[in-house]
Amino acid sequence: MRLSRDFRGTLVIAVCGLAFTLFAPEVLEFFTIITLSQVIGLAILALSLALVWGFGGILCFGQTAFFGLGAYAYAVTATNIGGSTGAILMAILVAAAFAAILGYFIFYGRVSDVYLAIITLTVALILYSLTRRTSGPEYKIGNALLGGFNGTAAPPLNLPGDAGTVLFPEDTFYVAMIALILAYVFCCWLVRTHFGRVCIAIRENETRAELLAYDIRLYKLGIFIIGAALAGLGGVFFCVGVSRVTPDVFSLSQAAVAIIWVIVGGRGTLIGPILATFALHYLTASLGSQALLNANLVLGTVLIVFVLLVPKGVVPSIIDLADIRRQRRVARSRERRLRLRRTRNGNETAGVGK
Amino acid sequence: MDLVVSLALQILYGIANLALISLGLAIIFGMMRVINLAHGEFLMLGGYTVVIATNNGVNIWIAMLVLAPLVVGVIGVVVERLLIRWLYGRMIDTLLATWGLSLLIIGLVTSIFGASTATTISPPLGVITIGSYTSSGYEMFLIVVTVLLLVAVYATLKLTTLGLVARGTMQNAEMSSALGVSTSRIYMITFGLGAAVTGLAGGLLAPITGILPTIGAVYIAKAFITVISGGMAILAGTATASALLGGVNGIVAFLTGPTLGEVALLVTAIILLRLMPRGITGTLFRKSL
Amino acid sequence: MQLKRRQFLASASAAALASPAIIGRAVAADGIKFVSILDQSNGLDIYGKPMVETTRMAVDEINAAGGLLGRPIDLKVYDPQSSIQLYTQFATQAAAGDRADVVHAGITSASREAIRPTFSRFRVLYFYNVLYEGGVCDINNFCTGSTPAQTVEKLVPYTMNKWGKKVYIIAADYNYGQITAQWVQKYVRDNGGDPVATEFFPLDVTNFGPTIKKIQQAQPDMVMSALVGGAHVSFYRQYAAAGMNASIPIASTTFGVGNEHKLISAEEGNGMICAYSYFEEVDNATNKAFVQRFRDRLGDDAPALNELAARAYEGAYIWAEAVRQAGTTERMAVIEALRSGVYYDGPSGRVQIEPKTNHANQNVYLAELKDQSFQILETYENQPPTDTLLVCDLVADPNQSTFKFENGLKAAGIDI
Amino acid sequence: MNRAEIVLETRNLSMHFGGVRAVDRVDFSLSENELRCLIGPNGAGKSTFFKCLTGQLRPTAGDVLIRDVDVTGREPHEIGALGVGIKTQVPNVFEGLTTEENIWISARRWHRSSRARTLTTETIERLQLGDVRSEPVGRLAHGQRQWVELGMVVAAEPWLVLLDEPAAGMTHEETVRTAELIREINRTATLIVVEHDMQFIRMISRRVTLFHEGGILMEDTMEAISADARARQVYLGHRA
Repeated sequence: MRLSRDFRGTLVIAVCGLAFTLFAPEVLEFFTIITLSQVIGLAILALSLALVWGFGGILCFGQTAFFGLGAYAYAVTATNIGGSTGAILMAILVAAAFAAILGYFIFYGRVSDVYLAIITLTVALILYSLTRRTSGPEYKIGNALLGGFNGTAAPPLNLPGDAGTVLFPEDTFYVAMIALILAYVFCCWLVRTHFGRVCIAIRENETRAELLAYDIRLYKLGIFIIGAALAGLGGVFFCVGVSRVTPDVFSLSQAAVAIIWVIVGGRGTLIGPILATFALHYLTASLGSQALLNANLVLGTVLIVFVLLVPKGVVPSIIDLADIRRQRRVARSRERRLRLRRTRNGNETAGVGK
Repeated sequence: MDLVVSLALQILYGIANLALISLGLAIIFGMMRVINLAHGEFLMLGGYTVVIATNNGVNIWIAMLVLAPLVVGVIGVVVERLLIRWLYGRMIDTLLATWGLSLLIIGLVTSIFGASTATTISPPLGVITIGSYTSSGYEMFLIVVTVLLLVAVYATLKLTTLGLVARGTMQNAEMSSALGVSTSRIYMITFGLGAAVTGLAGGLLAPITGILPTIGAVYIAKAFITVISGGMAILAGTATASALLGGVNGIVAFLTGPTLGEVALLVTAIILLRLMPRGITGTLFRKSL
Repeated sequence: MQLKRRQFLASASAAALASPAIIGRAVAADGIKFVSILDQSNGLDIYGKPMVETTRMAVDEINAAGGLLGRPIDLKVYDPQSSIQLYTQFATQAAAGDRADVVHAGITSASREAIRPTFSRFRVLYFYNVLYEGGVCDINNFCTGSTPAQTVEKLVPYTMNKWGKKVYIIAADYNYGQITAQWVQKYVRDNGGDPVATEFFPLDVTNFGPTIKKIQQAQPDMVMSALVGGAHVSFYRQYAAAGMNASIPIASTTFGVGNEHKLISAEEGNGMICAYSYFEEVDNATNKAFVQRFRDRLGDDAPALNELAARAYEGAYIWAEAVRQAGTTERMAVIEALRSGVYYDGPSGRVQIEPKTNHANQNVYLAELKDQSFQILETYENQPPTDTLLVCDLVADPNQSTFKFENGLKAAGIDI
Repeated sequence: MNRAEIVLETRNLSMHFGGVRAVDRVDFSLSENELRCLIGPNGAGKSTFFKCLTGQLRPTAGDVLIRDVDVTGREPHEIGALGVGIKTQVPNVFEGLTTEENIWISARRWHRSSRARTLTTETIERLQLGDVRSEPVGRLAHGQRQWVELGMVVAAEPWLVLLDEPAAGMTHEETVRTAELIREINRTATLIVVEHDMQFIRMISRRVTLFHEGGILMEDTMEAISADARARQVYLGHRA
């Protein structure tokens, strides 16, 4: 198997990420570092969708449901217990548990395709409506007032076991970056395990996977829950970066941009959607700092041009380009081999098809 | 008793409203498998057409019934030729492209007309009195128009070549494209038609809704959920899903409040899709249009 | 926790001093940095765009008159595109990157609460110029908009006198709507009336049919609306379509700040009564000149002016006045100047900072809508923010930096 | 037939679609180590019958028993988990994965990683797919794809194998090779093969079941069926 070569790429990317983590605070401005934590949270969301959709073949339009639940679970838990470590675990747990229930409902009901997309989106929209409804004083979990439309404050991260020591923004950036890198390496590892390969096989052909005695419902549920847990983790860093969580995390546009990061980055890759998140966020933010053009006008044009010119997404297109060059090389060497064999066959006059 | 009649009419209007905002989307999705995320903006454009036209002295009926579908239909054809036709069979890519389109339209309208545009129109047709209750005559008119529109689309599907291809596509998308039906032209007309129906809906809603460049976002999710819940059959799907979801929404909203009304609509859609994983017409009324 | 926070602040400023930013600061010495963060695209642009225009106008005027302390004002405008996340980002950028001397920012309370801690942390003076539910108590944050006690207190008795004592309340389902509805209920009861029902609407509801039926069933004397945003404009249209505006009149504390009165026709809106601390039609010389300058500036594209737009303009001027009095842009000196009773006689009349709350004493106007413009009925001068005063005293304790939903509720006399 | 040897049995099995009785009250049994062919004209119900056995369809009535266990209405993966290898009529492969990965996925279902790898290599050699080992299956020729699918069935080392038209669309040479392979599989497993191609059936079969109008018309050797007047009418009548 080609495991080792594939994984080398992963490690190279991880090392690049680590290098960025170490040098970014030296090179970038302080406010950029502070801002990056929230973008990293979004990147983890994109990664989770890249896993669930790109590898599991599950078009989860409402991946933001888990992202938002993670963010809310973190904010509420951290406000109540005063520390962030338990709250992070809680966020992951809540997102995963919710996905387990929803996934059971969906996959064991054999809902798939665009119908699945709409169910998950609808779930996110229900959470959007419900959280926006919580502006009354009666919506209080422990000490945390949910705050409806205005949302609720998300406490900063602190040292594990020492709730009094709040992390500096640089440290939060380090923690978020390392979480992103670990999540990325984890996903790369996961898709190469037996479990991951079966998920890919299911994406390719459900019937065949079933006939090979794999319970596809279980595998889909599994990757769905893992994706949700990751999205929940992303929600934590996002709300810590923003210092607040509002119902907007469940909105239609948030759900749509998550899908768009994956399309732009390329389905079937894990690094593509992460890079796309950073790039598109940078674009959006730049548009907000200028007064010449309407932000939507530019963003819309970029997306349209993109889908027409780079339909497969950035990373797969780059891989394709590299592949074409490699194939030319391979073709040349194969031709040489064939020529060799033909001369040998000519000598032996052996049977062909056998 | 007056309340019951009046409320029944109100719920009927809620259903018609849902069907009206969903029908154009159902045509485009059902026949072309294109997920049009710019659907809300098509509705908005219909409304804007009416506002701009009436501000310039055009009769409101002409603006609503003629100009709105015409303008948005032409925009639809242009969009199909320039953008959508490159993306057939790539359902997911249409998602990205039409999302981009929706942002572009919002951006364009905002850049041209500003964040809001003053209007002078108000709903024609006065008030209907039922006992001690009053209802809007215009809303009753919209119920009638919605029914007529459904009938017109039914006739188109049943009696024209376009309809024949449409039914073929609905039953077996691969087959009809494999048969090499001149899909290009048919698709262009279909998309234009879907856009025109959407524009008409947007125009008709103009006198009773707020019209802003960003208002499309309010409709898109609801229209989508209705269409998908309905399943593949354009008319039966839209009609049954609108009736179910609109009915639930109206009743719950009256009994409890608007938030729970919205939530009830969404929950109904989820339960429905769990019980009928291919939408209503994927399980019932399979042979219908 | 306390120690660490101080360390962080020290490290933040140390980083600033140690980095190349020190050069940036030297260059910027001749311009005063004024940053504005307001939504100019997506849903909230109906509020944000006019505010940005008047902010630009104020800064241009001050610069044309020779600037402040002999220095020009550099205005930097960000568009957070109705996204809380971009608010936080631009606030950080304004504070740590642009090293702003003052930031005027935020439309929704959600956005204000997302960025307020950032400005406290980086010690950057922060103005919020929007009418809101009240309850912010923060030495670093000046809230110049009107709060429910200022407007509702006048609007409710006036309209009840005029129309009757049974009031049906409808409001947007978020904090502003919830708290405003509480205030309305309180004042209706205080004036011997009956708040028959209160209903809240998600911001994206467009079909108000069921509610209109309920209003018909309840037969109130009037409807009090605190609906917000583009989707909710539909209510007024459907209400008129059902013929209701002829029989049961509407009063509102929100209608018009997004220029909604231009989005519905004359016959749909006529007769509605609203209360704000500013209307374009306010009758004084300063306002007439202000409106004229605004029209000259933007020509036919000029949007209608409302409290938000006027207060963004006046907010800039109050700050400028305080800087003049302090003789410096240094934050604490400007804050002290502001709290020493600085006032500005602007288009809306006198706006003066109230030192216990950092809110504003301001005029309140009652007006009736006629043919898409407001006609002033009553003027109440120099109204204090009595709601926030109930829960906030920065004179006694200047170290406060809170906004709690509870503050607003407590202000409304509701215990939780 | 000895009762203990029966590995697969249907009792009164029926599958109706609306008013159409695609399979109607079929009693069928299969003994250990048999290689049984199901034949019949189009629409005779053999494919529907096959799908009822594999769990792809839930029968309207009747039972399916595998080694005396009632498996009626179970999911395909549950049938597969009993050690049943299944190949469907339409080639069902993982198009985007390589030949090697396709077969590995099957082997890995039953074995630990190292054994699965050995088994994969063995299977690839056995099916002579070495040249296309690293090609995505989507790019292979039709016959090769059929073999990849057969490879997946074989790699799972099933004791009961159900094949639906394994030689469809193959060249003569490929068909011969496939027949060889099926006889080889039969050394360790019991088989049911649904097939159209009479020549192919002659190459492999011992006992044949002839389906007609949703039921079993007769069950005998190929020679006997070829000689039978009714059978010939069914086929000729259909062909005409």
